[in-house]
Formats: sequence, C-alpha cells, structure tokens
Amino acid sequence: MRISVQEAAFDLGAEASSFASGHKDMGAIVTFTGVVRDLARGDLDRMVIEHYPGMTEKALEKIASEAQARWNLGDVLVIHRHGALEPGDMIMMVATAAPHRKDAFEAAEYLMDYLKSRAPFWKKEITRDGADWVAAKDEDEDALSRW
Amino acid sequence: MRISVQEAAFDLGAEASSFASGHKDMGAIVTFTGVVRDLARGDLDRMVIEHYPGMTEKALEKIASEAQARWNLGDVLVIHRHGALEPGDMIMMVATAAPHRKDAFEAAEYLMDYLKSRAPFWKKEITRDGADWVAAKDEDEDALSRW
Amino acid sequence: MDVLYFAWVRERIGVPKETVDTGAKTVAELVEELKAREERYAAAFADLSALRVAVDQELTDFDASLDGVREVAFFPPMTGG
Amino acid sequence: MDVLYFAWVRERIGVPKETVDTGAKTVAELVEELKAREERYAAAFADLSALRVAVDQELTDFDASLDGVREVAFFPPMTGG
Repeated sequence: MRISVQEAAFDLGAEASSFASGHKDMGAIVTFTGVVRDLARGDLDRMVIEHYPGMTEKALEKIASEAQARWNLGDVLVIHRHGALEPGDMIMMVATAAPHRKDAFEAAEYLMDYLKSRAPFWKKEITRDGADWVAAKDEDEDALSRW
Repeated sequence: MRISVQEAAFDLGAEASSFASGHKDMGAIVTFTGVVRDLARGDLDRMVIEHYPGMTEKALEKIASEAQARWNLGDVLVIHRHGALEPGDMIMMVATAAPHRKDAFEAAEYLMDYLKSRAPFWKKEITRDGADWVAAKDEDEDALSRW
Repeated sequence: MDVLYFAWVRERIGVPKETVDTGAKTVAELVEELKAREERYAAAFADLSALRVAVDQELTDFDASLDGVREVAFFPPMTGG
Repeated sequence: MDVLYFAWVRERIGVPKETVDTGAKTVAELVEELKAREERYAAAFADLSALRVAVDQELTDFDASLDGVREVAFFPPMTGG
C-alpha cells in the first residue's frame, strides 16, 4: 500500500506502469484519475485544495486498509494533491490490483466514494469574479450507503 | 474512440497518459488492465489468445459504441492482444473518460463484462503437461444481466 | 460459403476454414449436413449448447437464415478480457 | 488544547489554529464557549449541521468527550477526490 499526499504533480503513466508491474498473481489493475474540470461558464482560473496535514494521511490509510479488509486485493495506491491546480491538471489517483476484476473495480469505487466525503480535503474555485468553496454534494454522501 | 487488436505488447503508462491528456472537461478517467495470471499450480508456460480477425474489431466497436450511447463519456479506448503471452504480461486494457466518476466506472465495467463474453477471443493455457482451452465462466455470462 | 472454426472446434475439425457448397437454409441445417459428412464434424457438433455461431461476423443463433450469407463461423463461448 | 479551523470556517474565524484554555467536557460545550466569545465564532458555528468535527485527527460528532484530547478541528463537509 502506498499513500501520498503531495503538492507536486504526479505522472499518471509512470505511476500506473510502476503499480502494475511485478504483480504476477494480480489479473486485474484498475486506476481512477481525477482531473480539474473547468466551470460551466468556462472561467475557472484555478482550484485551490486545502487539507489537514497529519489527519489526511491517517484518513487515507484507514480508507485504504478498510478496502484491503473488504476485498481480495494485492495492492492499493492513493495519491492526492493539495495546493493550486489549473483546469486539466490531475488532482488525484487511486489504483487497485486484484486477482479478479470485480474486486479491483469495487475497491476503486469504494476508495473514491470515501475519499470524496471522508478525507479532509476542501476545494476552492477561483475565477476572475471571486472565490467559492465547493459545496459537498448530497449524492456523494449518499454514495457511501452502498458500502 | 480507439480500438486496437494487436499482437504486440502495449505500454500501459504511455497509453494511460496519452488517453488522459487533452480532456479538459472530463473530470474522471478510469483504466482497467488485464494481466496474465499464473495457474494455481504455478506452472503456466504461456497463454495463447486466438481471435477472429474482422469480427473482433467489429464486435469491440459495437461494445464501445453501446457504452458511449449509455453513459455520458468523452472518450473510450480498447486495446486487446492476441498471440502468445507469458504470466505477468498485459493482455488488454480499456479506458474511459467522463465528466463524472460514476459514468467512467460503470462504462469501464460494462466494457469488461462484454469483452469477456461477447468479443471473439479464446484463451489457451499451455503448461509442460499439455494445453487446455480456458472454459467460459457462468459468472461472466451472468455479469451481463446487470446491464 | 466460407465456414470458419475457432479454438477447440477448429482443432477437432482439423481446419480453420473451408468453402462449403450447401443448400442449407439455416445454420442448423448446415450443421446437420456437416455432421453427416464425417465423424470429426459429428464430434465437434455433438453438443450445440457448447457452441456459438456467427453469421457474416455477427453473433446469432442456430435458427439464423443463411440466405445471402457469405461467412459462417463456429466456436466455443468466448473468453476475452 | 489546540483548536484548528479549515476552509470557510478558518476564513470566518480568521485564524487557522489557536490554543484554547477550556474546561469544556464535550465538543458541544467547547463550541458554546467559543460562540460566547466573539461574533466571528458565533457566525462560524451558527449552523452545526453545516460543520464537521475531528478530535485528535479522527472524525467524530459534537457529543464527543474532550477528556485527554490534544487537538480539535472544525471544518465544513469534505470535498476530496
């Protein structure tokens, strides 16, 4: 398991390759990558992600350990950035390796659902006209009831 | 949409990077990669994948188009190899890009479920003791009923 | 009409492809003709529930018409992914 | 005890962190003490349903005990991923 909370950009290709290599008994590798989307008005200047140093790492480790306890997984990777990002920048990624595809997919979805609402990150969107904290969505909270 | 049926190995990192880049309005990128697993006895020498040239491409395009019709997707990638592979080799990958994670995940799972049972590939496992065609699993056929 | 065989069906019949002159109106009739030919066909087609068929590169079933068809393929359930 | 604020809670209160001397036995009592201090706290804590709380870096609820606690953090619902 690797958890990284970082300001620097990450290289999806290099991370995916490195994660997938050397898992002979893992038939299935799933990756999810989150990318900063522009606003509907097309005027997003940047997104700033605040987090809670110390708690963030613990929360991500807990979520990843819970996934490993619930599914038959060979490995889990979570990378989440903080700081200022621009539209098109990658925010975060998770990867799961499992003997079977169902475990790899479900664990990746579980990681994402918990990351959204249970890891201490807060997004702020900055446009020419001002700055707004992104509101949590009911559907993200509701997604947890699936698990 | 890109569909590739090929004998040559592919580079997961390069494919994932290239797929993810240049999609400003796609917040979610999912990749699935299938890897040749060794047998329980640990004696798999190689896996040989036979396919039906002509029909394979058509079948994959149909599956990918159906996914694009059912979910809000920006892009779909399917790569599937044929020929001889060794344990640890990557067999295939799919990638989906969508504004929202639910679409990206569901479409990738749909692609995999249909690829398993509706694309004309057949796997043969070669060990020192002989060769066996891999039998289709009931659970793979059952997985289609979800959609 | 071209008839193609894949995986163990190909191995049992012994060829990947052959051209067949037939008056069969459906896939099922073609199967009966082939089975009557030689033991290797009878063996390959013994249990149709273990086989799948494509007509002009589209999956279909054994009732499918062969009217205007150029290519028929027989194979076991697919194991892609 | 250290009290931390994040996102708009931090902006409304005006500091990311402060050390608070308190006899509060629960998070709810601490909130009442802070609200009584100054308007900026009253504004930040006006609607507790819009807030989340962590005690020693674990998510919890407003009934949580502060016995032996070193760090309390207040913030809006999280928006990671």
